[in-house]
Amino acid sequence: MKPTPLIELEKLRVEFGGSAGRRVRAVRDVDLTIYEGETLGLVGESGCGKSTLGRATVRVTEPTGGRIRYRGADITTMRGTLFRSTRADLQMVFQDPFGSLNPRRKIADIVAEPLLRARGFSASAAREVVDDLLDQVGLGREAGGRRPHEFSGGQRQRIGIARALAPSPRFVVADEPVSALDVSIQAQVINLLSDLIRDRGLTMLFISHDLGVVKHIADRIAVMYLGEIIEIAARDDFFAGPAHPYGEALLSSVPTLSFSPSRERIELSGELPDPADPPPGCTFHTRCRYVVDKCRTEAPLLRTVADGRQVRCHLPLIPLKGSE
Amino acid sequence: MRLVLKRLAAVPVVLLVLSTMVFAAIRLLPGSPATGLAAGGASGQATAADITADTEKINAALGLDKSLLSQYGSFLNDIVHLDLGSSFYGGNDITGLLGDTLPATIELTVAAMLIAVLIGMFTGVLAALRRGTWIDTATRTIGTVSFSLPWFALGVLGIVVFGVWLRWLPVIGRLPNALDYHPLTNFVLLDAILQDRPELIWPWLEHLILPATTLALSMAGFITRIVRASVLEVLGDDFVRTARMKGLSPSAILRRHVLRNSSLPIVTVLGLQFGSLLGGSVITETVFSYPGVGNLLVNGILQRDYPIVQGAALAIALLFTLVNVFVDLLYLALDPRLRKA
Amino acid sequence: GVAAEKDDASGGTTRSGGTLTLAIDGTSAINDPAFYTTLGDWMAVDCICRGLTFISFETNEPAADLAESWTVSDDQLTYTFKLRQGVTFHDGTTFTSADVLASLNRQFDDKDKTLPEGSSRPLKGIGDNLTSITAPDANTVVMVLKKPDRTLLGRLSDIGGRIISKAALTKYGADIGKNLVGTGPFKFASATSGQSVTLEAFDGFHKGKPPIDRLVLQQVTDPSTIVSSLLSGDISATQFTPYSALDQLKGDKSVTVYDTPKSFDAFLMMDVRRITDLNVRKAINLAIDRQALITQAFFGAAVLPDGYTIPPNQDAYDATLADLSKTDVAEAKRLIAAAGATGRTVRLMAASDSWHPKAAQLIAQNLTDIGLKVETDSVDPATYFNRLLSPDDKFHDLMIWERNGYYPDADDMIGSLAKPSGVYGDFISGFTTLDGSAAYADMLFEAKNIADATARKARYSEIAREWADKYMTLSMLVCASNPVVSGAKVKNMNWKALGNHRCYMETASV
Amino acid sequence: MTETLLEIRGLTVEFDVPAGRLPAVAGVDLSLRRGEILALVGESGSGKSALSMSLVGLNRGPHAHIGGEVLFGGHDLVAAGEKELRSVRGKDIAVVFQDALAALNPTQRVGDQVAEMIRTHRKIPKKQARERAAGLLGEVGIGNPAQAARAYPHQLSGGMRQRVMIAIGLANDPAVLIADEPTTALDVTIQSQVLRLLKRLQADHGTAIVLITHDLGVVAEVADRVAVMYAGRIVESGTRDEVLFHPQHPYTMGLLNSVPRVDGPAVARLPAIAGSPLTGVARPPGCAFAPRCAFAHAACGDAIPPLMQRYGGSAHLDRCVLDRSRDALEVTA
Amino acid sequence: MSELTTTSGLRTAFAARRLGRDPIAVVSWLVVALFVLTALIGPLLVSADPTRNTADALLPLGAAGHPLGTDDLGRDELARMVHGARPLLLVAFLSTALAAVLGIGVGMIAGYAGGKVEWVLMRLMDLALAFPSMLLIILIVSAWNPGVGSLVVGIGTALAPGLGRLARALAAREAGRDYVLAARLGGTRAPRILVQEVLPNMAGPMLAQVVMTLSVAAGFAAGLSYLGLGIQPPTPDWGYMVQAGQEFLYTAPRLVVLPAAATLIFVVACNFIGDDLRDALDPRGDR
Ligand SMILES: Nc1ncnc2c1ncn2[C@@H]1O[C@H](COP(=O)(O)OP(=O)(O)OP(=O)(O)O)[C@@H](O)[C@H]1O
Ligand SMILES: Nc1ncnc2c1ncn2[C@@H]1O[C@H](COP(=O)(O)OP(=O)(O)OP(=O)(O)O)[C@@H](O)[C@H]1O
Ligand SMILES: [Mg+2]
Ligand SMILES: [Mg+2]
Repeated sequence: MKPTPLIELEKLRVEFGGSAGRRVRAVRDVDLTIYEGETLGLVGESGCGKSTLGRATVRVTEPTGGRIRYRGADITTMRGTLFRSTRADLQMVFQDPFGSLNPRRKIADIVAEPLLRARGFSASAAREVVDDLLDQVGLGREAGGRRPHEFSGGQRQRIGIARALAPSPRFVVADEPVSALDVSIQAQVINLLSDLIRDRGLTMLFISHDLGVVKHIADRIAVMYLGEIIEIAARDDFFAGPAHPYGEALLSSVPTLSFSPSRERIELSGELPDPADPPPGCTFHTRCRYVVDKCRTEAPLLRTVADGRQVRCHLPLIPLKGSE
Repeated sequence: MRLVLKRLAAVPVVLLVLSTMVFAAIRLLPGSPATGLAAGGASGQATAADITADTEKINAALGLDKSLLSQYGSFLNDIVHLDLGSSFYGGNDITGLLGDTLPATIELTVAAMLIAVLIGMFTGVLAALRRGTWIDTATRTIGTVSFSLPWFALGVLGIVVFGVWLRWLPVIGRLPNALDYHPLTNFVLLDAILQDRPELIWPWLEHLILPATTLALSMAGFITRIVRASVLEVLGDDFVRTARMKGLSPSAILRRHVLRNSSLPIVTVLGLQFGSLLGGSVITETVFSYPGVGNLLVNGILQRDYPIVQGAALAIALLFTLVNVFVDLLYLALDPRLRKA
Repeated sequence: GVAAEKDDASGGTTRSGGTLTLAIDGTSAINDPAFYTTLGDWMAVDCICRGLTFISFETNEPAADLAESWTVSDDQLTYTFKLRQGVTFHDGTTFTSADVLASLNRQFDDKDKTLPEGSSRPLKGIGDNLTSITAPDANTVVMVLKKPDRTLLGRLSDIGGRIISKAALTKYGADIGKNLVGTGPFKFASATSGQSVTLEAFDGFHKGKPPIDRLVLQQVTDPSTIVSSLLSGDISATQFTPYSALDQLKGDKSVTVYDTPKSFDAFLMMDVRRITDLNVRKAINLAIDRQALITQAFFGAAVLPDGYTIPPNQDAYDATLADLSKTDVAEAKRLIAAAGATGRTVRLMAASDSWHPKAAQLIAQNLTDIGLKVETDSVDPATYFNRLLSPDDKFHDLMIWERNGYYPDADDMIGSLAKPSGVYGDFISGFTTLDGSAAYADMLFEAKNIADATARKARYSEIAREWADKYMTLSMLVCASNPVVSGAKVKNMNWKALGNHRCYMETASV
Repeated sequence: MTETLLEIRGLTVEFDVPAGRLPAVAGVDLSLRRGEILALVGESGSGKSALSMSLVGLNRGPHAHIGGEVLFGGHDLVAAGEKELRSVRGKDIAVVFQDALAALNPTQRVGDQVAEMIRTHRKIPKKQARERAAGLLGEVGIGNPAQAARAYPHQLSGGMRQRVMIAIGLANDPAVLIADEPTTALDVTIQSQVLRLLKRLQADHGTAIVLITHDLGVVAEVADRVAVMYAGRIVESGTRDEVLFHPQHPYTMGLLNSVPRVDGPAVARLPAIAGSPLTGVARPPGCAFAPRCAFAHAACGDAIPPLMQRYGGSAHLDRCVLDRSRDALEVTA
Repeated sequence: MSELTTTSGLRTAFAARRLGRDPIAVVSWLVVALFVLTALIGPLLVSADPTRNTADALLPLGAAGHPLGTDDLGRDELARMVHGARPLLLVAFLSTALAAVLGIGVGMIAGYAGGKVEWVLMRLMDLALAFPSMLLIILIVSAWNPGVGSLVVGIGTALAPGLGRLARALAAREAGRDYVLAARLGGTRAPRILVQEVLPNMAGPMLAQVVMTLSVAAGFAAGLSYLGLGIQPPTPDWGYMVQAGQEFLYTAPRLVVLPAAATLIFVVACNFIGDDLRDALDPRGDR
């Protein structure tokens, strides 16, 4: 069965900052398709534009250019009531369990809000849905009468998930939903998310910088570097061996719980360049160990290599499609 | 550097808008200076016809018979040429008047600022370091009370105690009338140096102490509060912990790490506070017959002398703007984080 | 302390040196006899320039000054002045008739080139009555009038009649106010608007160099600061002392309080166009508790206006007019009731400075007590003036104001107050709109020229009584003084003049 | 490898909080040996920072109560006066903090901040201190040390700042370096650079490092010995291999199991520990982990189990009363 | 504000405990309550007419029938003090309310909207702030008839930008919070977000600042009456009473001291309350 695209991004671009001199190009002409029912893991270093891409996809941050299509319909500039109800199909789970819940409202009100505003539920109808949801995320319905400060980080994250799920969205952006949590709690939340994805047939953009987490939840992996997607691959393919030198370095840098820690590490020199002033040519060339002259001048395109993965590199580590 | 230029480039724009606002506000004041002038001059012998004629003549001479728009046009034109017009009463050149009074006000407000900052810093730091003790409570209480003291009350109190009862300090003016002073820059301290007249300094200071302290006291209370809060905030910052980790003594931590960083919020507040200082100088200068712009402004308002009110208001606003630009630059100098661009 | 009985300008004038500082109401740094800005500036003019005649306020008669002597023709129309010789101006030029012509012409001719814009010419009235003014020689000036004017000599002593160096007038033109040059005891040194005027003793003053070196007129606007700076010694003397401080100052040895003549009128103007009923106006006049005003607004520095508008220090003062300012609340109530005016609203306007607001509150109470409803409005002096003179002003029915006698003659008081075409008769009270008012112009002119003092006084009293009885546009409140106070060290100061806002400091020492 | 540098005995740290007195560290015995890297692991709030900061009295204050003994060079640092502590801080024991941006003075050039550390304990001329500072910056792997020394913290990247922190820490060649989550805020690529640097410096200088972290991967990477903390107490300690690959305490096991790992197969569900860590004022009378423990039985709630050696090496201690078949619980390595 | 009082849980309990802890603050609350009470019902309790002139001028403290003596026009000083509370409190409260509505309204919209809207609104505020408040108030007040109305408009307008700045900063901070994003995602419209998500969360610091503003407004009201630009006689008003009494500084100092002290006490009390509220409501205070 051919997967149906749910979200399609075309040349999506987000820029920040006022005057021309210092514009941060956080997301640079990203083309990306997210298919119905899949979980796409988005990884990359801090500041590479993951959150911005995620936010722009659901238009909490307005894109500066490009198109967003949801089930084929262009929602890039959609406004008014239609947009509000459409957008309720697109929800977000946030990273910070403390900043993402209004400290002055009751849990039930927080979770009911999208039902009342976007789905036109009556208060009593909403109440039922909320109770069910709170049960589902493992908090219990009596949690509805309490306020956020009475909950721990992991519990708050469950509330955030309940709120995101309240309007029965088809698509959820989860922006580092577990990175603020302790390992033991992190595992609980990851499990909860996996269950919900499975039970509700959710489509998800799962943002994380932790490859381990992504590995356990995503179906496909997209790697971002300096505002661009540089590699997209099926999960197992990616972990078996990334096609982009950056992906390779990333994977090898993760400290592992193994007897022999001295496995080969690819040490990247330097750090992520200034997003306001990206290097010419391939943006990764300043840190790449395979760099050749071409990389310094010519920006590579996102090309399809074997296994249907896409990579933005002049010299991918996996042979190009058809060149085998 | 670019930020500096940007700040400076904004000044003319601010000034233009300021002048427009002043122009508009002044025209809202009730009463016309012309009738006042005509009436003032008229002895009991003048007839009604004389006054009507005089009023019209004066209006024409002052340009008040023209449309508001053309008045505005010539007003802007004049401002560009640094010509602020002349007083309705006798045609004193306003630019000249400001030249006479602005330095006095600058001396007063800067002196007040210095006193306030010295007192405020000292007490604020003390209160922060002794947080929660009676020293803290006392300092904060006194600070709040002095911050709430109205200038006029303080000024009058100072005059009664130090001028009349103790007779330590003179109560009016800027320099003794008996003294020959031929201003060069009209900043007494500067002139004392340029003209080699050290004997000017003490009488000048003597006259400055009361009005400046009056102005300073209420502000010092405010600064105490800000300094205390700011120092407490910085004391809680991680880099102070780093400094302690280095084994630095508390006084070295205070000097090298806390003071500079806690001065950042203080500096911004100072800029704004300078405004209230200028507002306070309007009252203080009246109480002390101190020859500054505030005094000029009050006279102008009472006499409906538009050009003077206009000029004085502009000068005050200009001074305030420049001080704030200066404060911004100081902020840039103090906080390297802003210099990134 | 209180001034000793005999502490006058008559004492010996030994040079003491030093600086004498007078507190003034304000200065625009323009000292020009043809341009009024503030009382303070004209005090400076008083010191810098002197006129043909001089009134010391010790007596009420004009005395010789720059005119050594004069003769008046029998028809009272030609005045021949012999000028004093050997007098020099501050700029070194010698005083001649040319200076007199140049200076007086600025008053008489509104086209004079040396007049600044917005100038006021206090002697304009003399100019209107003038056929010619000529100088047959350097030491003689001849003025020929159209109609006789007995007050001419007195009015020439006024500020407007001050003689300026012609050379300086030629040099500075309309800017003379910033560079005034006269023959007076003090020469102009410097002035800053809103602050002070500094004058220096003139070596060549024809009556001898004044004892002090320097005279500073310093603007002090805050009343409590005036008191404080008198006590602290920052101010040597002033006539702007707040009344309320007098008792205290009298008890303080560091200052001297003078018993200044009660020379100015405090009164209540009634706009007859708004309060049309004569009986209501009379009732208002009867309602006022003047004794309360004297004690509570003037703190004793005032007397009952027994001479109606003529203050007690003037020749035409006639105490038999006391009944014009009597207080009879019962009668006032009756009049109001009879006029059907009970409960009527009257608006009372006063300036917000000095004694005015206090008087307004006291009077408001009096008027309330007779059944009127009073709305009081205290406004700053500039607004006050504007409203006063604006013919379509809707703010006031009753206005509290004052008139100083700048030279001591009844014509300057009742003459200007009752004249229908004057400011008081026209703008302020609307007297000119009433039947029969026109006659008062002639009556007052005729009265002022009666040569015999007793007859003149009687005529003025008649006019006053009739004016009050028939029209009652002006209710006298009190005759008050400008209380002069000086530091104890100040001696031989002409405080009587200062009490009339005139400044003769040539004998004073510190 | 055997000389004991720092001996911690019965250390307690309690804070006054609105709810009462919070036992952040509830009696810890631990020793640090010369030249070793001791990793202190545990979840947020388990008392790792409180423990390490109290070693040099950095968390002293009116609302902190520190008890027990910290013996260093024959002196008890807990009982020591501020003045005495100041001579130890930065010279013998230095700290590298987690958030380098916050831990560096934003208005001072980093070179000067390093130099200040030197000059606080050695009276050498400013210029010389500056040169030495630049040298140190080079040593911690900063490319252009002279230029970096003139930079302000905000002008440096996160990795650079952390290197500056380390340079400050090492400036006086301390015997002990406490690194409180030195890499938590960094990206993995940078983290591995910094970890390698720490390891190299430790080898070069023979500095003993207390490495605080909650990332077990990092522990596996660099630590010689590991102590696992839970609710203010050490629940297990031993060599890296003993603790990570033969864990004794159910908490350690649970922790190891719940880490989503990049190596090995993806699993459908992660074996998570139920409930959440204990951070409140109230503490149960028995084992603090019992409420979350899958193996808990009645005895766990009675008394706090002692830290003792049960299996494996002599220095492998754990705080669990359960007697059970280790094999059943073994973690798959 | 009701949000504040209805908020249950630790935070409020903690805040409430703090509120009562500082004795100065407790006294300040009492003082302000007393003043408000005086302004409201005081005039009903004193029988003497505060505007009735009598011949008994300048009676000293403790004179028969006049516990605080009489003023220069023989009016009962106690009656004047009691009635004089009204205009000051009225002006202070009304102008603060105006400043709060203007400042918080504009600042909140600017901070939440960001972008061009913010730029324009903030430049407007900067303009008002480019004038020292005193100057601005004098210009505004002297353009109208002096009285309660012009004072309220003048002071309110001049103080609004100060509150506006804070409101903008707070609203901008809130606007960036994830829960605001979540509300937007949930289809909540901007006005409701402002009222429901943003406002309650900035209410704490804002309230403290508003109380501080109250003290500043009272100071300005007294100052302007002192300059003669405020409440007009014979209406009793503390500011004007200070000015009118200043003549008697040396002879009957109580005519200055009483109204000046009353004003001062009110202003100081407001400041202490503001401090206290800030301490109690500031989230940093929870640490
Ligand atoms: N509102 C904003 N205004 C200006 N710049 C922004 C804004 N939001 C993000 N940026 C910049 O855009 C770039 C990408 O930021 P983004 O938050 O998307 O990165 P990220 O990959 O999510 O990083 P992290 O892992 O740290 O969350 C960064 O350089 C960041 O500084
Ligand atoms: N200064 C303090 N005042 C009050 N409580 C404190 C203080 N410092 C720490 N605590 C509390 O002590 C407990 C232990 O804190 P500590 O910082 O040591 O934890 P940690 O293990 O370092 O956690 P993390 O991994 O989050 O850094 C926590 O509950 C914390 O809230
Ligand atoms: Mg992010
Ligand atoms: Mg920690």
